[in-house]
Amino acid sequence: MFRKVLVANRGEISVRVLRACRELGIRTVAVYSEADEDSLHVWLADEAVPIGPADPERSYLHIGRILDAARATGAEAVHPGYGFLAENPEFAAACQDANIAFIGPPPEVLEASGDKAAARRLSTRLGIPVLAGTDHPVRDEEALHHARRIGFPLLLKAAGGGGGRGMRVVRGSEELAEALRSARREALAAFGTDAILLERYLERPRHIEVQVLLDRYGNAVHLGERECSIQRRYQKVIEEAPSAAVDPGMRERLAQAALRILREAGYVNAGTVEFLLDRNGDFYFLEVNARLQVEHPLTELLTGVDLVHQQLRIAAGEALVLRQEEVTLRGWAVEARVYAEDPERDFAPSTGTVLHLYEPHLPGVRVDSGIRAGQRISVHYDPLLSKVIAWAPDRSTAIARLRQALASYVILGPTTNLAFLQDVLDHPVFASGDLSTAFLPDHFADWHPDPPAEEAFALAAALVGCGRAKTSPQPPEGFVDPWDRLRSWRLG
Amino acid sequence: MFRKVLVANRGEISVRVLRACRELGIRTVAVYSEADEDSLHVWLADEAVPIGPADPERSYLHIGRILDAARATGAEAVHPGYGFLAENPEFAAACQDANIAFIGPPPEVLEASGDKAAARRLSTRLGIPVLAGTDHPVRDEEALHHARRIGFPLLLKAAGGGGGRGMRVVRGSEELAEALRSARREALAAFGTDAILLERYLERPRHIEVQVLLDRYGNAVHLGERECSIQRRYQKVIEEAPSAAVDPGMRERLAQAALRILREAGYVNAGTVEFLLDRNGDFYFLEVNARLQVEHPLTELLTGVDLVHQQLRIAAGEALVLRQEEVTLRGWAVEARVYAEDPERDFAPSTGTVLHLYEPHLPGVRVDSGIRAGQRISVHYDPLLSKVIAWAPDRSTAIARLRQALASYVILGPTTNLAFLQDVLDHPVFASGDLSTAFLPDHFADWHPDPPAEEAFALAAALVGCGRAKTSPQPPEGFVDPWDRLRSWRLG
Amino acid sequence: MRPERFVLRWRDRAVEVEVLEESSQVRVRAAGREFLVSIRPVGPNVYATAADGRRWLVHFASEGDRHFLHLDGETHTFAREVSIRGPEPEPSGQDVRAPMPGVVTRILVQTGQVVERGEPLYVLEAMKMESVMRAPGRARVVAIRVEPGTQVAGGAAVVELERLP
Amino acid sequence: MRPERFVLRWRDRAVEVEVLEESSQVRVRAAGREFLVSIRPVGPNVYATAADGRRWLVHFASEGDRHFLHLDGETHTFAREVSIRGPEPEPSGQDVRAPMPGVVTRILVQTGQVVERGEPLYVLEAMKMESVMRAPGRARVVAIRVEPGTQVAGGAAVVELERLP
Repeated sequence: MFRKVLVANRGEISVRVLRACRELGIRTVAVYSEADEDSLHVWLADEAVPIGPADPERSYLHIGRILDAARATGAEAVHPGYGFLAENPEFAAACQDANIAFIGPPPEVLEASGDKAAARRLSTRLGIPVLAGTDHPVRDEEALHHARRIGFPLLLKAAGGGGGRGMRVVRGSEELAEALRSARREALAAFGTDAILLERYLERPRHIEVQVLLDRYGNAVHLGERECSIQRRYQKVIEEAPSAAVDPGMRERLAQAALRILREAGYVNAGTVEFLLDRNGDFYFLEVNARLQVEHPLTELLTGVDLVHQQLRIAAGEALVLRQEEVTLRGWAVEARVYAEDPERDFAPSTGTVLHLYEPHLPGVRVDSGIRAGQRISVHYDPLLSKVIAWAPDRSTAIARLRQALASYVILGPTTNLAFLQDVLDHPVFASGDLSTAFLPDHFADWHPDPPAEEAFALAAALVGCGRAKTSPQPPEGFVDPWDRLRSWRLG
Repeated sequence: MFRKVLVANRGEISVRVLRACRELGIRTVAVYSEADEDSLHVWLADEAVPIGPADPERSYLHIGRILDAARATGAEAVHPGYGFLAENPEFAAACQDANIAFIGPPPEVLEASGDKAAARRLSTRLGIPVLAGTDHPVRDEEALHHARRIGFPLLLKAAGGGGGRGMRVVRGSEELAEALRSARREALAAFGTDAILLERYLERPRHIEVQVLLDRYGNAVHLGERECSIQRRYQKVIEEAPSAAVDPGMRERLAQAALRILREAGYVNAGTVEFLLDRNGDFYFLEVNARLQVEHPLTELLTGVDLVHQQLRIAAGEALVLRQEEVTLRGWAVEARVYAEDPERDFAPSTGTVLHLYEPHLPGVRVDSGIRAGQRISVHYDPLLSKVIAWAPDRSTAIARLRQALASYVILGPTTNLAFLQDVLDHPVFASGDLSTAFLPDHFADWHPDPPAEEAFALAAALVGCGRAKTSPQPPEGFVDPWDRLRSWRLG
Repeated sequence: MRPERFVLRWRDRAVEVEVLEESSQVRVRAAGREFLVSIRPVGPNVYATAADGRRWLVHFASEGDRHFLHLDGETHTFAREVSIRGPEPEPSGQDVRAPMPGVVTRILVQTGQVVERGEPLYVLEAMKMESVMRAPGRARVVAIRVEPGTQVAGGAAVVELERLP
Repeated sequence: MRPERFVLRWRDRAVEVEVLEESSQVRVRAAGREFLVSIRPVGPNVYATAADGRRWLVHFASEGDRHFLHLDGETHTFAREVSIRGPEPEPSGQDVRAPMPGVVTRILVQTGQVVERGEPLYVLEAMKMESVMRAPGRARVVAIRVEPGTQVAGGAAVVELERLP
């Protein structure tokens, strides 16, 4: 096993990976931008190396600086987390050249799975159904021709990456041009390529993904499916496992399809294959996520398998010890993503200092958090603050458990989607399990938080009024700290 | 199911039970003494009823006041937690008379299992081995006679209850008289009866207990064993499940013995049967714990069964839905009990205000806590503050996980055993799994915390020195609160 | 003690408040109702409070003139203002401000154009994500303050609307 | 700025300390060594600190003259004292104090008796638990301050010992 691992990420996923390394006795190295100087992951690691200013391009996305940090600290492997460089073939190749293990699939597999069109072609070749669409990025001139072949509604997708960026739904040929231009710009900004694919758009599909582990010696196990249908503009908000729509027969078919695609692609390490499930139970291959997913804890709670430990062992050249018959799915798990965003401002990211933080402890509830009281939430990075994952023997208890956890979770400072999440969990259609990617647009399109009750105004007034009268002239800080004066002193 | 349940306890177990009730949509009532006015469980419940001053005799042990609170709020059932009235037959009977369900075994079963001697006789009758000893409390005059029959070393045990109170080990007849007097006094103070039993004392036994669930209709399931050998003066400190010394064959034998004893006793609800396991693999019945145990989360993490939900369903008259073949033990779990005690003052309980609290979140780690920042820890109650339970696929990872959690757990104010717990987990014999009730006496008899390193003195000096110079004249409070002036105002 | 008067605003609702400390409690007049509030600190940023016979455990923190109150599972952000400035000039002009720093990539309307509620006005790109800013209600575009492609700070006015009935 | 001098005691170890603020750092003289400490608050009761090129995230809180510092997984309790009173009069007498409030149920020694390390001196009952207080080392019982059965406060002297070589 590796003696030292560098985690090339920040926030909750770096905290999660650093903890997994320490549990296996591996020394850890964190990297941080100037904006993250005091964040959780920096202080959790054995060593921490600054890699540049807040701007991601010049820190977390800067391959050179990250490899310098790895060489300087003698790290034997790099875990990329998700996002940033996690699916970047150049980064994986650079690690290989520097003789540092990249904890993920080989560069060429990253290349292939990153290319949506290539992945579609592979799937078709293996006889796994795909949605009607183009296997190659379209040029502007041929867009209308393909659109007519595939039929409407049509989905425009960035070939270079997912997460909703560079995606547009087009319902009629007259909207095609404007949507294509807008999608191309967003794709270029997000993935450095404005290549766009066309694809049949399913009206109210379920988004199902299968978690797979493969080692270098041809061993592979699948660890069940996760459902991620509760999305807003292709950004996942609530995920769960197993899926209410997947019976054992379909689970096996989905799993075999996922295994075939990843084996054929020469995939190694942890990978996820995404499918769309339509109303009459047919599924279509969507794409390969060549990384550890944000929602991976759902699978860990159901199977008891620590996916990061498995990733570390596979990357260190160990064979998969886990056998398929040992993998059993127990109970139900639901995950809510806590974002620093303002649902009333069209879910625009929000910023501010975490003045007060209370992350509750409940039996059966896991909180993977990346923030600390006093931390400044900046606009530079993805607004995901933490994930709350509730497990229980059945779905309704898991939802009730998650609901309680979110109600007692307190973040004062940046506006968050905690109230929004609770309303989603309370919705009868969500409780019924009849989910689809249309759920949020259908039921929460113009959601607004309830205005504070009269009593809340009164309590606030009392706290504000009296607080002011009594304290020193300057307004009462969130935490009145004898060290305020020191705030200006930077660590040497 | 009940519409409303009153929890007749405080601290971490009342928080745990209140959460379980809310998950099933049951409205909750908490009771509290004056010392617990602002504690977690009071604010978590839908309603909270004051039941008297800090002294347990006049609050948490006051059957009349608790039943008044239940009647006043319309509670249909009472959950007694552990300790206090949990195994008190009068309380169970009083609940029955008041037509309020007691979530536990019937009064007569509490009576029988509370009487150690009766339980021994039952076990012998069922052919389940017991340690040589007396089936009846001994009178002073006959003590020496029995002692010679049973042989030394000899254990003096309070007939009225456990937890180490009224227990003495006697190695020679000359020590018998003094030990008997001291044991009688402690037993009288703890359980209201100075009855003492004599029993063969096993030198380095393992303490193994089996968790069982029985409903009113004769259905019963056993949920595996827990090992509680890491004890200091019969107070459990670290427990784990499964036991490294129990193979599947022994597990089945222990389970059948436990089921037979509880069925024969007419037991209903959640119960635990304790055994001692000697060096050559023989086990002896010890006693029945007619309550939900402190260490119950270990079983919940291994089996995925929520024991409190099961207790509520059984007490509400539902049949056990769980079938034995559905109960599977997955992975390994280790629990550390965080006590407000000073290991350097012979583990005497410590008091003080929790000035700052940081309870970490780690994957696979559950924290059942009963305290909140700002809370005053008083000397009136059991010093258990919280339990940290780590689960992992194997024992060594579970220990590493628990070790990390304890290292990042911060309680400033009352002295705690957190440093002691970490040293126990680091001990090679503990890591080897070769445990016995002699482990702590053998390896930690005169344990001392490491003195602070030079740097710690320097950091403290800087924080104390500068803090003082800069702030207002009065010494820097743990949390300088603009509302200090309000502290003296009591809620109306 | 003289009662303290100020305005507490939550989004577009502003309430004039009068607060008077009386021994162990605080008399609050807000929106025509009167409350007798008792407050007791029980931990850092945590207070046991009661009003009209009901009790809440609240979490409270402030930063400058912004105050955050958490109760019953919801967090509300209040702004304290000296006096009633009257809600932003809604009846006439209303700026659709950039919610955060970013680049205004495209303006989708012309001055004078009438827009319906929800109709896209301009596109703001922040952190590689394009958010479309929409009209809060039926209005006429009064002025466009920013050229496409310019970087704006959070809260900067981009398009000014005049509400229409 | 004049350096500040005081004593920091941890159990029986007392260290004379001199603290001087210098721009962004704090010069500390303790036990003959000198440290340049930098401290930056990063959250309520949490500070990023550094000394001699090493850095720690510490949790720190105070109550009166007792100061609690958590670093590297351990919590240390320091008492701040004005000057060196010298450690408690160990060389001659040493009181074995009651660690907490409770009832001294039995005294197990007589005045003048010689006891070995760990030998039981008296029994204290608190919360239905009997704790036996033992001699910290070889000593002679100099005085017994309390009758059996009396209630004592935490820290009260019960048996006074005179250390023997």
